[in-house]
Amino acid sequence: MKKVYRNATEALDGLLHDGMLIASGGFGLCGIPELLLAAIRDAGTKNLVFASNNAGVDDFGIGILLQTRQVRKMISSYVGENAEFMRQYLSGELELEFNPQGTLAERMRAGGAGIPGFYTRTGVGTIIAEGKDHRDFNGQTYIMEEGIFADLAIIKAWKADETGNLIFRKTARNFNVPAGMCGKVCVAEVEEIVPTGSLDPDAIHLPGIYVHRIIQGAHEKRIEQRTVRKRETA
Amino acid sequence: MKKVYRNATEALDGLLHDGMLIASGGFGLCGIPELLLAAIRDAGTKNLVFASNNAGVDDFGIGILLQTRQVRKMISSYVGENAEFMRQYLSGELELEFNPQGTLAERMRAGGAGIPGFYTRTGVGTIIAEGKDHRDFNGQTYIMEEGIFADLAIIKAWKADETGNLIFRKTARNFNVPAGMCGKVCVAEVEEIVPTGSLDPDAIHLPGIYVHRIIQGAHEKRIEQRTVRKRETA
Amino acid sequence: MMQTQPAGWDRNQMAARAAQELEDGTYVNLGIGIPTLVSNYIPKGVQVTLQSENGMLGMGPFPYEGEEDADLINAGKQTITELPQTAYFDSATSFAMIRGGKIAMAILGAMEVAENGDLANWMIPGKLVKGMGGAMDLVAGVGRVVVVMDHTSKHGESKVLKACTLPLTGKGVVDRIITNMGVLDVVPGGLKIVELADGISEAQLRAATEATIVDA
Amino acid sequence: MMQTQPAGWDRNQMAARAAQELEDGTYVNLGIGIPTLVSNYIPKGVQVTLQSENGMLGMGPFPYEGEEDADLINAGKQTITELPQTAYFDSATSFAMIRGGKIAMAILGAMEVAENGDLANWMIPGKLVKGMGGAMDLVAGVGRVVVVMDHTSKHGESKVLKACTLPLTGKGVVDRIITNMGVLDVVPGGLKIVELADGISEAQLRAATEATIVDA
Repeated sequence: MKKVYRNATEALDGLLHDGMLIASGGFGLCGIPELLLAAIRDAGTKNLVFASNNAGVDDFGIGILLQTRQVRKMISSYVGENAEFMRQYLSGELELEFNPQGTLAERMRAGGAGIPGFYTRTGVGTIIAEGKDHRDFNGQTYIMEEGIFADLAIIKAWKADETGNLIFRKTARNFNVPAGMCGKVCVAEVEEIVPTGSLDPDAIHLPGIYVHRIIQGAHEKRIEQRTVRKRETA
Repeated sequence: MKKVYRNATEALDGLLHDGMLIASGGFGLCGIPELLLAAIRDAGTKNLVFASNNAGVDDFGIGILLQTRQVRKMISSYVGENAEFMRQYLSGELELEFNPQGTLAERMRAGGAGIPGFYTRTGVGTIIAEGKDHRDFNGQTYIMEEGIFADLAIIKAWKADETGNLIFRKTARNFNVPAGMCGKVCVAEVEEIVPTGSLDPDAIHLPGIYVHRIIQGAHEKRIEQRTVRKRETA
Repeated sequence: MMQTQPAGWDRNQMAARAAQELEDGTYVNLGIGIPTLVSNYIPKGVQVTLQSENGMLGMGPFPYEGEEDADLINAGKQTITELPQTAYFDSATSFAMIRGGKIAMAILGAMEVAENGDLANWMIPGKLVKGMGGAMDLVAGVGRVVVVMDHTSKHGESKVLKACTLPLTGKGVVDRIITNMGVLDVVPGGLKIVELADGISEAQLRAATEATIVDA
Repeated sequence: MMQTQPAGWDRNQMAARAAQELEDGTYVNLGIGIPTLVSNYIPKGVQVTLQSENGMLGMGPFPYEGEEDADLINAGKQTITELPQTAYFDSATSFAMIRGGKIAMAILGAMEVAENGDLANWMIPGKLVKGMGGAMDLVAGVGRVVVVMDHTSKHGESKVLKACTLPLTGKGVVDRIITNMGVLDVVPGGLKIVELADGISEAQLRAATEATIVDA
């Protein structure tokens, strides 16, 4: 079974359908599957539900799918960087389900781990807890959150081997691991595909069993907040 | 705060008390915290409850604490290698709580992740499910399992830096990560303590935040089943 | 009930038959005993990746003498080797992929199997109890469960039953049963004969089977 | 209610005061805004490791110009650097350590805080809603929550209240409040004054505080 595809469009062939739930990796614009998102825009798939920590910015990341009105609903923890998102949300064109960031990450991991529900203290006593099951453990109240089982996961890694073993770089790992775990099918875009055997087997971040299709591509890797300090002169 | 201690006895100083719950890493005799177990034997702490996948063999691993009658109860998935265990269990001297292996691993991770309960399909319809909460998700029945919150975690790693970042080697990683996560305090024994900055920050298996004390020592690393193949002669 | 025990397939033939179940490009978990032998019979052109639930994908063969590594064992605690595609992970991650349905198939041994797919393979009450290890997680989580077992006990009693008598490992979890006498599938209403072992007649298999056999 | 607004501490002085809360050898999470400034005032001899909830322990300062790395950002999406003790991990692992109580303290901003420790810092109904990010997990999971905020709104209304009016981030989660006017602790029955900011009298602080102030 060959996992390596030539480009994002071919890697998504047969996997897209209207109304599907897609889990996406990335935090802000860091480590987002930018090539796969562009291919989904080109495919024109509609009424998508995205589980993704953020919604990109107006012209990058999931933002490009908001411009084309392909997204019906977002499951996110923070969408503050996207003006178009706000416009569509406030006008009622877009549904939004806020999840605390850790709850969202754990819901994805849980889905990938065959766990349909788990208890957390996060959100107890807030609007997040409304309508959710409450239960006490050792005198503390917790709420139940459900695993996310996505139709498709799209993620971005640094390197892959040909069997789909992935490694990520620095904070670009973020949601890519839990998102990758929770998809029925997972497609990964990477900066470099290396021969099988060249990655350290002790240092694989997401084993190939989770990764069904891979593409190598050139990434823009846009920086959202460029903060620097001045070099002191000696 | 210095995390590096001179030996296992010093690293456990002030942490042991009768009747405590200890989570231990290791699978069979692979990756077990052999030096810390020996130090617990020497300390003579009694009525211990161990969450550990296995119970060692008669004269190695947790087995040495069975010989000295320091263990009141085991929470394990498989104890078939230990004859003394069987003797004490069948004579009623020792309590045993069987957990499916994946349930045990997830209970440890859950404890470390602040999750007091989660649902799993594992064990539904078996004696493992008796007395446990059942709940249906999407027409499937699941049971609730509880997180393990241990008083102490003892684990064995390959290398540590001075801040407690750990890396493991091959299949010796096993339960050491989830066990290390679920302890109020975690003590790690390693084969080598390396200077901070010499481990790849992208390849840390258990970040130092989980690891409170570290010792370096010489490990026997006993092999339980030596299986080999003959080298074909050319 | 006295009867001549029909032999049919031996252990290696059962393993070879089980190996026919393997699908190219999948991830598979092999239990201890006969299932371990399956790796010797993987058909040409079929690439499977073996998972070892103690924390490894891409399990290789036993090491050459003198190359054993205490840090590299399988779930049966045997020394093994790694392959180019090997990835290691911790036990929580290992069972996350098992419970999460990422393993296409498990091939496991059994003490008893029932016509409704119930499996008992971990405990005989009153005898020494060793534990279920990862078996309960595997049968609950993997896509397809194939059982490889002797059709009858040493005393000639059927181990393919209407209902299990031993404590269960999983309820309704078995998809296919491969015994020394043949291959049976769990289908609505009972078991369906898929194949007879060499030298075994359908009458012999039916006589040795307590479970309901339904016609296809 | 018209009154002269007493100034007290400025942003940097508040950050410096908050830095006094840091304990040697602990792991700490700093929120966006004034809390980020706290890292500039870590007392000598105190070693803390900063967690960034997007997947990093051991957060370093901003990079030198030209050394920005798109793969290395903090939870505020700002480019940062790593340190010798840095470890990276995924978001599920990051919040496992937060929810699991491994982070000793979080220093966070607030819109409102109440005398029972309730915190509101993520949402103003009817206005633009950006989301709670990781704040709800942090206040539910970390050992100690210190809030750094202005004592009053631009209109002079107290933000230290008997009860929050905005949707909560967490219930009964705040341990200590550091404002431009001083330091208050959440204790049974209300808030206790721990310290007054430079130039602030107890009477001024009491006048600017809606919450019940209890005597020590």
